[in-house]
Amino acid sequence: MRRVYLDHSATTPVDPEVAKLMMTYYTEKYGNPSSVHSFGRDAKAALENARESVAKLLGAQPTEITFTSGGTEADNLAIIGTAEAQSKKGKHIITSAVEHHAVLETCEFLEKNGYELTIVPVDEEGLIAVEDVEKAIRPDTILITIMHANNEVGTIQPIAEIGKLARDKGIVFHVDAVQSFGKIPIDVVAMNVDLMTVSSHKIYGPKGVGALYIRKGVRVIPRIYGGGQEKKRRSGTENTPGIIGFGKACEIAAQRMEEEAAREAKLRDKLLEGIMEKIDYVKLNGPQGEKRLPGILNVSIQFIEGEALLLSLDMMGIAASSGSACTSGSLDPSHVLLAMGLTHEIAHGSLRFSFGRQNTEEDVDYVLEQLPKIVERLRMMSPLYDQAKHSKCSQAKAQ
Amino acid sequence: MRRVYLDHSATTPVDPEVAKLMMTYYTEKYGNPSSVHSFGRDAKAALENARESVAKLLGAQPTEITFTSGGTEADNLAIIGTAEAQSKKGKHIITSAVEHHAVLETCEFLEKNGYELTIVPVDEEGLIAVEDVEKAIRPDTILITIMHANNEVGTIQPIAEIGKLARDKGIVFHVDAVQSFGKIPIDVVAMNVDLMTVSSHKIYGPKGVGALYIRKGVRVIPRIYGGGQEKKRRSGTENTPGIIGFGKACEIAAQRMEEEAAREAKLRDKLLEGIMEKIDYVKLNGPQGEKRLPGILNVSIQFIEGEALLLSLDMMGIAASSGSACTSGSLDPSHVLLAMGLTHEIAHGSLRFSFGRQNTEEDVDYVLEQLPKIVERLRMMSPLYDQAKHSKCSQAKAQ
Amino acid sequence: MYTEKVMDHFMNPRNVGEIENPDGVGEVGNAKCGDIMRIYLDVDGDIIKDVKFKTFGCGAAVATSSMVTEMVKGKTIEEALKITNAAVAEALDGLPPAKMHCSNLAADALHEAIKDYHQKTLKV
Ligand SMILES: Cc1ncc(COP(=O)(O)O)c(C=O)c1O
Ligand SMILES: Cc1ncc(COP(=O)(O)O)c(C=O)c1O
Ligand code: FES
Ligand code: FES
Repeated sequence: MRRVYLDHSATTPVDPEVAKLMMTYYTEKYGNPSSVHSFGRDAKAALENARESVAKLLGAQPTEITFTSGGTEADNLAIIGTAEAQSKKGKHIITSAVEHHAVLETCEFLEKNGYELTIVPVDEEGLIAVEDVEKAIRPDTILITIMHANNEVGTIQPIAEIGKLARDKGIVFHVDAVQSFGKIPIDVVAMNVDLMTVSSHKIYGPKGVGALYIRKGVRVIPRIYGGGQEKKRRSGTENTPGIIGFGKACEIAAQRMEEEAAREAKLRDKLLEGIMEKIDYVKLNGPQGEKRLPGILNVSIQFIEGEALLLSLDMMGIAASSGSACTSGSLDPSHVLLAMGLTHEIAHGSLRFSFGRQNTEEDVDYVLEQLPKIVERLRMMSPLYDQAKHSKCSQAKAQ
Repeated sequence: MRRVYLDHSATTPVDPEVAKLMMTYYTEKYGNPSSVHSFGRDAKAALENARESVAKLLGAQPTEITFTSGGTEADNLAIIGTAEAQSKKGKHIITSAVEHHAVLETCEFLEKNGYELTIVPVDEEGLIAVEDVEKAIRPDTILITIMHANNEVGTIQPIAEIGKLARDKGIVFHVDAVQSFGKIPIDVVAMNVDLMTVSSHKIYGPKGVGALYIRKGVRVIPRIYGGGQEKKRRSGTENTPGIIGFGKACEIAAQRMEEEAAREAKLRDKLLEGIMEKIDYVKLNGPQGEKRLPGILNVSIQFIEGEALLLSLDMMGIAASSGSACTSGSLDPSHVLLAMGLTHEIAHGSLRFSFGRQNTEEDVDYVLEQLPKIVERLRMMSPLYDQAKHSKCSQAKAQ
Repeated sequence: MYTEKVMDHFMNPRNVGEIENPDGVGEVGNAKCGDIMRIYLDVDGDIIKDVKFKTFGCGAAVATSSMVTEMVKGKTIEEALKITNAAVAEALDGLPPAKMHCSNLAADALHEAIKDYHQKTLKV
């Protein structure tokens, strides 16, 4: 059976070149970078080399990069670390309704511990209004944390404008750029960012590695204490092979970004057009065109439930994801789709296809061949579809 | 040139079988374990399989294992997580003078934040007296954190006895077992342990992976918030390839432990004997025999400084480590050696050789061939050695 | 995640559809995830002669619907009333812990349908 992986926003395969490089550091150059001997020095040099590659893709200086175990840890370090560093100044934090759980849950943890939270809304395309952020600012606001691009619908936020606002008011500005990093250009300086989270496994690097950009002069209280690695910002024996793999993945991403973005956008548009043509009662979630990531397509297929769709697609070898409550193990469907004003039912039937380097036109053709059949089968079972069809018929008759 | 790696307590190479398995999960079975589709399910199954392997080597249940990014993070989670969970009950913590920085610095962080610390001493072999722990217990003691085996000198602490004490008094007991795990038998139940830290890169697994054993019913406040992975104890996309590698490393360690311990102990003893025979003014640090890890040898070579020794050994292809202040970047030499009563000078000249699977008798012969020459050369430069020789001569004359 | 039996009932659900002029209809919505299930009964004497379902829900919801229809077909009303959520889950060789509430959906819809049948027959 054909296997089509369309879940690159969840995670990507490791690039073969990256994997090969990592192997060397697992089995041959395995020294601890803190060690004085040549094994240690080799590891240390490669580690610093990787730091440069990550910095370069952000427009940052290598000394401004702190490696972590992933995007989630970097988000926690940025948010709690800033809250603790600034708690004398104030305890008010601004974030948005469509952040990743790594940001939202962390903010809510702080809320339970005496901080105050303002969550700015989004419009029906998932977009934050700069004015809403401005209005939310108070004298005791110490942190604004807004994501660059959304992981479910791909909406790109007006980061530079929000950054300017924050900089003018002297408020620390953190950006979760896990989804945009390596996919679209980033320049932390032009974007007025103080802290930025990135993650390796979304850009064909290994899982379990991420980084936090900490602008020179910005203070963040560490979360992990020990041997004082990463300039005391994050202790623990460095995951050198992982970090080196991440660095390599950044180099490759830098080379391929422009071409790949165009290629994926074309595949995405082809898939969207095909779905719209072949299936009725479908809604595109998120904006069209420039304001979204090239590789993400999110649609709601009405009257059916996301997990049922995913399982059926999976039986045909197609891997996608959904914002349905039934897939998340939580009680509510995607908070992102709800924040965009979708009803529970429509949010339930959401499907996210996220493209990656190995995807081809044939993959899209295959999905367009399978998906309509699956939708038909599931709608046959759905009590909601009947109703809709009947009301449509009666509407038609009434005209 | 021959290369002899004798720094396995700092880190180990990844076992080739482990590395091979990881490759599969980097490049083929790369799904996110939270995903519904087959890529995700494959990853999830392998992840849970690894959890079983880790649990087995500890005598624990799989549900009691929480994966982290390493030993340091696990120590932080155990210590801060317990402190926060128990802060209503009390704020007193007991630890020892010879803990790893991941424990000591974390305890000191808590001390700065309103907790109180009692640091129990060790004897000249690095051993903690159970009575000292008992004496340190107060009504408001909420946590005892003591390492199983020391990373610098290899001393094994009386964990089961301390555990019994803690259990009787209802105090949470955390054990940093990073150095002993996979090297000597561990049974968390028999040892009365509530929390235990282990790390992958010390047992031929990958760096950047560790685990915390959390006994069923023991509450630990999480440190990283987000997607709710690891039963909400530790959020963040799981480092599946790393964790799977760790699991495999545990399986291999379980198979080889007994034989390998005996083999390394023999190599260690051969090296010690050779050094004692060929070099004067040498002191063994740590206990002899049963009360130490099989693979660690720590000696102080008087009148010379550790970093100079390490660099010279490195020139001859030999990788070791030292408790010298000059290697650590801090002002003081090893806190462990100082706690054992060594003077600054003697601690400075300490050398740790830590053995691993690839080491052979020939490696030991090679060190015994090179080390005396290096020591002689460095002592020629040392003003202290002259004095010692002279005083010895005059002593001899005086007799 | 799901057992083979769950996947079988999900991919090849038994008794999907509607019954015209049913003797009983039960509809439940799951407060937890907002899903909906409808069960139709055709009763002859005291025997459930035919049963059909329609479900808007996850794989487990579809599979439990399918399973419950299979379990009650040919049974008496009294026997059908004895079918519990746990029995449905068990018949599918178990459900993931997070999905146990989906089995409630199926048994509840059945019980609603029987209630509806009783009300209708009482009226006659
Ligand atoms: C927007 C966003 N932030 C944070 C994360 C968390 O990063 P990680 O998976 O490296 O923990 C993710 C991915 O899961 C994400 O998409
Ligand atoms: C005793 C001890 N505890 C904790 C650690 C820290 O573990 P990790 O290197 O996985 O962060 C180490 C090793 O560095 C250690 O030897
Ligand atoms: S119907 Fe939502 S979890 Fe089953
Ligand atoms: S003598 Fe140079 S650091 Fe110690």
